Amino acid sequence: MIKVEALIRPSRLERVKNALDDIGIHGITVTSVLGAGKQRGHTQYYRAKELAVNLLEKCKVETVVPDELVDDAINAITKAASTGEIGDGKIFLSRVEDAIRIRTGERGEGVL
Amino acid sequence: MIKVEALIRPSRLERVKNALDDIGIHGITVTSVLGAGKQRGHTQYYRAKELAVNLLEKCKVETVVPDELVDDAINAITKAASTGEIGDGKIFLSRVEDAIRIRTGERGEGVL
Amino acid sequence: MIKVEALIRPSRLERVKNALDDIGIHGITVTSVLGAGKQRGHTQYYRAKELAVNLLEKCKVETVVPDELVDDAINAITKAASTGEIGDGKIFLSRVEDAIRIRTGERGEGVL
Amino acid sequence: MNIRRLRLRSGASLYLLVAVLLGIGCTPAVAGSAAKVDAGDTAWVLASTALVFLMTPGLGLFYGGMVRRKNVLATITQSLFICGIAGVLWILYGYTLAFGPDLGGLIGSLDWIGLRGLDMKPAPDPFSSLYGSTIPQEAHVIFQGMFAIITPALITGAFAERMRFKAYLIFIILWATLVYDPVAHWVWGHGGWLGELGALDFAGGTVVHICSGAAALCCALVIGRRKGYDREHFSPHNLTLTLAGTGLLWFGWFGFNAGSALAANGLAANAFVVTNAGAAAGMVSWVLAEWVHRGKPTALGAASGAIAGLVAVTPASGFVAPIAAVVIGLIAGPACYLSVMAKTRFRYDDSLDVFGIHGVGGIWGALATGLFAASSVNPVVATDAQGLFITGSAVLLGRQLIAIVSVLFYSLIVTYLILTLVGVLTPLRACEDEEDAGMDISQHGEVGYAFHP
Amino acid sequence: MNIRRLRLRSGASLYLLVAVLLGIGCTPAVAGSAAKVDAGDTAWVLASTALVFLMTPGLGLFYGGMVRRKNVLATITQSLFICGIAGVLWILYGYTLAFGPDLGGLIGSLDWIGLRGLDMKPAPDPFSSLYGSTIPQEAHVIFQGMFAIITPALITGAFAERMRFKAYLIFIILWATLVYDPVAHWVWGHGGWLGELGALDFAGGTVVHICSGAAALCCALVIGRRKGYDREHFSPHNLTLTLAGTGLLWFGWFGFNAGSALAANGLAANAFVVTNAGAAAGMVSWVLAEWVHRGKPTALGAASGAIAGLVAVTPASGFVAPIAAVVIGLIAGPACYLSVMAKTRFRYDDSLDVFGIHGVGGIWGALATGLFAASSVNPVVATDAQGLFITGSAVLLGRQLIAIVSVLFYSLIVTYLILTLVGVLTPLRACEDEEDAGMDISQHGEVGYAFHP
Amino acid sequence: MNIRRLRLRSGASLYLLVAVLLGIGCTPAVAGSAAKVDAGDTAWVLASTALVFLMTPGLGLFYGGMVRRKNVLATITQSLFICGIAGVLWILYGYTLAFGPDLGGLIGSLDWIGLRGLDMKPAPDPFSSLYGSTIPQEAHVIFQGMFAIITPALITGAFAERMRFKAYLIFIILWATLVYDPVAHWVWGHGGWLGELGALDFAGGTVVHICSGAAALCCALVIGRRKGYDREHFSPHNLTLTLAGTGLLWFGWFGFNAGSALAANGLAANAFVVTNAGAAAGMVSWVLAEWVHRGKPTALGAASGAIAGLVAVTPASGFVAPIAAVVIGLIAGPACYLSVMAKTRFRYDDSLDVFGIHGVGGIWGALATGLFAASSVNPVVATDAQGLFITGSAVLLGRQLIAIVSVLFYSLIVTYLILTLVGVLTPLRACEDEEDAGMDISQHGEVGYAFHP
Ligand SMILES: Nc1ncnc2c1ncn2[C@@H]1O[C@H](COP(=O)(O)OP(=O)(O)O)[C@@H](O)[C@H]1O
Ligand SMILES: Nc1ncnc2c1ncn2[C@@H]1O[C@H](COP(=O)(O)OP(=O)(O)O)[C@@H](O)[C@H]1O
Ligand SMILES: Nc1ncnc2c1ncn2[C@@H]1O[C@H](COP(=O)(O)OP(=O)(O)O)[C@@H](O)[C@H]1O
Repeated sequence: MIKVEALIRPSRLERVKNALDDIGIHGITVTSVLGAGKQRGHTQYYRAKELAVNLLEKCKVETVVPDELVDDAINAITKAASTGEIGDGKIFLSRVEDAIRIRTGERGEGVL
Repeated sequence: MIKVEALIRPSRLERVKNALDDIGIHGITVTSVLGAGKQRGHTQYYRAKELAVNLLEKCKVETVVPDELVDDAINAITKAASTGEIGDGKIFLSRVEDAIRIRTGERGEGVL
Repeated sequence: MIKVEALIRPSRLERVKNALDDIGIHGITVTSVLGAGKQRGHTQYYRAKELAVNLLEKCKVETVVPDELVDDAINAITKAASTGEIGDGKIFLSRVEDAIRIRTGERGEGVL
Repeated sequence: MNIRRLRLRSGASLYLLVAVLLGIGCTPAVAGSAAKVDAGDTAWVLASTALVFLMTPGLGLFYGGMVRRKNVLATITQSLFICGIAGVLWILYGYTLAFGPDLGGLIGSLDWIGLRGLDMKPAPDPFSSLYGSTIPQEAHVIFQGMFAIITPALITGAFAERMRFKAYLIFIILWATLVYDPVAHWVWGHGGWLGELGALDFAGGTVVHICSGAAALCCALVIGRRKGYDREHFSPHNLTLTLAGTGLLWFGWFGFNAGSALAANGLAANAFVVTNAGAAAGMVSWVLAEWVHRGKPTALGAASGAIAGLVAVTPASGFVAPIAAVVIGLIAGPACYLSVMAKTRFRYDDSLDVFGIHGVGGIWGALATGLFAASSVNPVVATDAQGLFITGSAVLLGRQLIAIVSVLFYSLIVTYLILTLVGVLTPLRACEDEEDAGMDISQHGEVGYAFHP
Repeated sequence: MNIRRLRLRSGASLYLLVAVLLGIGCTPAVAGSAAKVDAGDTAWVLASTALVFLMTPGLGLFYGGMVRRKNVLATITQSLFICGIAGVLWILYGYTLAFGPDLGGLIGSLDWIGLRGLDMKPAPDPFSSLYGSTIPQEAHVIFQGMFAIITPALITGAFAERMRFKAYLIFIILWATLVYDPVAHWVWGHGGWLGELGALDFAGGTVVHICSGAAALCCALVIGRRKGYDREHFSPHNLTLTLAGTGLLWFGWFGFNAGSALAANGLAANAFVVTNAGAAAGMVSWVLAEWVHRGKPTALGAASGAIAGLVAVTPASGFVAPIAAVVIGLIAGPACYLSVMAKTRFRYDDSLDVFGIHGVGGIWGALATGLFAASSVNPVVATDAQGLFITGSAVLLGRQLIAIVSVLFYSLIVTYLILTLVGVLTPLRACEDEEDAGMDISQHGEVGYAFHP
Repeated sequence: MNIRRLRLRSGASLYLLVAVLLGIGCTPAVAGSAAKVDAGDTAWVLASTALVFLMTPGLGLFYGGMVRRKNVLATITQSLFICGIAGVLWILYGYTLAFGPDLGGLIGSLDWIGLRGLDMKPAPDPFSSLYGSTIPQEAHVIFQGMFAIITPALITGAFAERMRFKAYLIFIILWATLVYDPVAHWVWGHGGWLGELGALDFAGGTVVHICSGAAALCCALVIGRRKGYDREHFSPHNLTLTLAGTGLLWFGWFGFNAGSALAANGLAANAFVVTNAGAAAGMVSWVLAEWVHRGKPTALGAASGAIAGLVAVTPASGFVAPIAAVVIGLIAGPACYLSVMAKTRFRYDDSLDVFGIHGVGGIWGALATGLFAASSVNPVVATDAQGLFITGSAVLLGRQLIAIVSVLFYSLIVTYLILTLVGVLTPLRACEDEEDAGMDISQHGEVGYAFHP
């Protein structure tokens, strides 16, 4: 099992979710995060003071999938989240040792 | 060291925390997330418009524990978080290479 | 590639970010979390009722870096986040199998 | 075009029929009192009416901030929607039940149904002595209408976070009709038995606060504790809303109390001073009480104390001097603080302490009126039935006790009967799943905050 | 010191020059009406003015809660800033254009530019008959000024989440000048042609709601749909703001309608009652409509229904009896609910349903005035031109139709021309990136909530 | 029962003792002025009082939105709680110190302690000329009481996010007593030396804004910068609160200024117009200033500019024509914007710019009164001491300068002494850990938002 962790633009969340749904990946977890990377930040103004803000709002989408689905997932996410502009985000892959369904106590790939 | 990552119902957070406390696991990190899985979503209404919302509020509870505590942790969480209904959530296990205590710079299982 | 995941005090976020910037690590993702550990919680009051609250606000800072930068990252974070008081937080290291840049589809360490 | 005209005609006929039944065209009745409308008094009563109106949305915010995030809209809506439902009922039949020509001291007749027969002049004699001899009767109608709205809204704090919207709706309609309207008549209606008895209630200690407080207690007991009562702590999710609501409530309360003079005169000014004094003293004393007791002065304590002080000073506001109001407020704070503490002991779940603050505060205020009322402040207070601390006579205090006890028990019992009836028609509370998901999503299909991505 | 004095002197001279041009010193004109200021009427009109003022910030909250989080400040500011810009314009030339001595029934002359020539007495004859014979003319100035502020503010709901601040600013200035001021003159100005015709609009059904509703429709069509219209759902981010705004709007509306009596009398009291009745009935009926249609009663529905009821009762508020207002509100709820649904069908993106609620509600209200207006309520209603349901004559209804159609089309057309002009000067809407990032950060360099670490 | 009666009796005796000392029963004093209460004027002053009250909770929201999330409740509470503490003090002794029979032009005597001796009639001669000859004196008491509440509340913006609640509480009590009460007497009390001198301050430029602004500056300097001043940016956490607060402040300000006429007449109407004009112009000019300077018009700028305009127009509001108010507002915006910028240069940490806006705005307003005051607007302005731009004479301007300088320095010095004293009794500011954790949790044991799971 691999955890696919994508940092994407919030405005692409809906599309990414649908793209994953389309290839049969229904289990996902989404977190609201702030991210810094290559993308330029904003300038904020507060009573004559200027603040450079470079932590931007992003969404973290996590889905744990069987190894054979990883490439499909990456493709789906990449397609749905990409605008071609800096700030589109990254995907990280990491190994998951096991998964348990809380309701039943079952373990292994079957629970995904 | 293993990171035990549980996606649970927000209403079970308190119980899960206590259950972990009971078996001596005090270090946890909790994140407010949205999750999709088997559980049906809600329908929202906004001036005559209907929206199907299938990202539901969940809590992610993370705790990094020594290998020998993993099964206890799983049991504790499973028991405390399960209602028997769809939507109880999942637990994912993944390996952690090392841990550092910021305050002292110490490393290894001892810092947990 | 290693994911360096630091749980720190919110008030140290700015410093940690700058410290990482200084050593050339620009890509980070920050999540607002609640954490429990050794640090004592607060007591809250609500109309004559007392509540012990032991989940405290923390920041989770994640950065995926090439293996050779891990120690620098740890040092930078440790220095910037440490106050010497209980509650300074922990750093966890875990292996990342691969990274993809969404915009270009590139893979591997180069995307970091 | 012809067909359309026809339809309009028949629409018009139907309407005229209903209109006749309800007395729609009847605003300009011929009879009327000789009294003349005074623009200054009217200006003040209308401004006060607007102020009292604002209390209900303010209450929504006050309550809404104290519940969990998942119930915020449902809680605010349970206040706000009463502006709608009780607002309509008041015009249709509420006013006439409460203030119409008396039937046996117990209820008003239906003579003024749909406000029929009221004109733009002051209420006719002998009503004008109570309903204002210098303001148009419609000003009295709408000023009192705002009281008829806020009173049931107060109750909703007791069953917050669990009562179903449908049950709530039926409950409110019945309660407004069967509890509020008669009680308002008893105390303020011309010929009402408690008013005739000489019990004093300037702006609603019994009618509003005891009445809703008792109903709240009953609701909390009948509907039962929130799911997770023993396990979770139900801490407030957004106290900034509660503090904003406190500001609006206090603001509106000036209309509530000083508007009850039904004129812009010295009595109104005194009521205004006294209201602020009571609120201020209540705020200070509650905070001091909790500071001593728990070691921290809290924002919610300041808010709660202000409300406690306002509640307590309400019945007294037209009868006492400013310093007496300070005393009333100073006692209201700790008294309500204690009663809120007591709730935990008795293990009933009055979610937002309606009984603890409005019930207990209202009782203290009604008693305090019996202690401090002075005919020098208001000649309506008979010189031989002034407050105990003014003349040493307990006559007035006795009457106040009768008023307290009868309103308390009437409200308790009838609320109980109404809840039983409603429970037969539709389940009172949400099922467990719905309660878990929150009332916002389960009752209304909405969420308070979409702050997530 | 001498130099400084000199500078002060020359500064003073320059100022005096400007002052003469604008008539700064002219408050105390010698001429004036013989009418005397009545303190009670003045108190009510000033209080009402404050109430109407509050509607605009209230509208900001109402609207702000319904947009996405990233646009909340921009949306509130688009309302709030009009208090500034339209506030200044009104004093400089707006009042005289709308209410100054008539030019051909179409517009006021510049005689009262910079409020020059107005004194502290009531408006001189023959203006006093319309502008209040018992209140200082400045009270009329500022009461009406608040209407001139809220009307353009209403429009901003149509182009929320995408219009650039610069374009918005120019648009508002032109619209206030070229649409609002003339239309206000037609209906309410002394000599205005719609007023002369006998069309009735007590508190702004045509002037405020139809006028802004039509402009909103035009803006939505010209500026186009929000990015992501087909893909994303634009759900409200913080309905607690919207509910708070609803409370403030309803509260302020009492000043809007009952203040329009320009006196504290029976008519004001009736307008007050009627306003509350309309709002209450609208709230109830919208919620029932959606309950039946979709299966859930919503908080936003309650809020929307109340506003729909208020809009509809506005033009009628000085002419109808309370029961008629209940009927008006009961119809307003479902009518506006339907028109909001229709929007989706026609695929224009009036973000916050300004046309659906203010346009349609205003039209219904103007028609309803033609159905229910009774000279027994207000002698201004000619006995031979009362509502269709009162006397069966459609004379008044015809006039109302003329008023509706002319204001609707005038506003549509001139708004279109203004938008075209503004579009030439500066882009109307934000570019895609800016819209994605949100208007708060792109237009104002601010974020609504910094709740993150 | 007998025992209980006994207790009541002795309780009553004790109470009577205190009552005699404080003059509890004394509302109906026999003497009094011959003047008669006018209902219209009273209605307006009471409505205005309610409006001014609302400013303090409004200020809490305005301030609360600008601090970091962890300090939101503490900040709002530091405003709100003053409604309590200063509200009680005002009745006990504040009013008599400020407005009681004069002692040497410096302070009022204790004659009216606990409001003893006041009756329901207008203030007796010669006080009635200043305290209103047509309103009950208690209306003056409570109207002025609201000023005594908001003024110390304004200061709290300077030490937000770091001052301990206990120290704050003692500070406020002393400041209200030792600074506000005397300064109010100097300017507005019968016989006060600045009033006698002929310095003009219609609604509180010196008494409220300069006085609190100077105190704020002193607090910022004495208490020191917030932890992290150089490292972190303290950006506002929830500007929707700030914008809501702005709306409430502007709304309440109509009572503040137009209510200061103490009557519902042409002067009040002019003050109302002028207030709106100043606020509107300030909003526009601040936004233009920042737009030019930084390239973005901001929501917070609009809010700040409105407040700056309101502050500046306050002292002038009873003396100038509308166009002059526009000029005052247009200058107030950039002037306050500049002074807020200057703060950064001088590196003192006036958290929410109390000095920059209220201090500087108040000074500009007091000077502007010396420039634009016209006896044609208000006969109180002596014809030979009108504004510099009206008659070219600097007599009035000189008096204004004296008033500004004396209030500024008195407030600075006495505030400094009070802070020193308080610092001896209890630490002024929270320790580092507490500041890190936030004042909400450390001072009050509460959190503003529980939005997390
Ligand atoms: N090395 C990294 N570790 C963790 N998160 C990262 C890293 N690099 C980028 N991110 C996340 O991805 C987001 C997008 O990255 P950015 O470099 O701005 O865009 P792009 O990938 O298009 O060049 C960042 O805001 C951050 O949340
Ligand atoms: N494959 C997955 N990857 C990541 N998160 C998942 C995955 N499957 C489920 N989740 C998380 O677990 C939550 C509960 O899952 P769900 O399938 O609804 O319930 P159950 O586990 O009881 O069948 C989801 O809301 C989501 O947050
Ligand atoms: N075993 C753990 N697993 C996950 N998170 C942990 C663990 N231990 C600590 N944390 C996180 O680190 C934060 C700080 O830990 P704490 O024990 O309070 O301080 P310190 O590391 O200084 O002793 C906690 O609030 C929690 O978020």
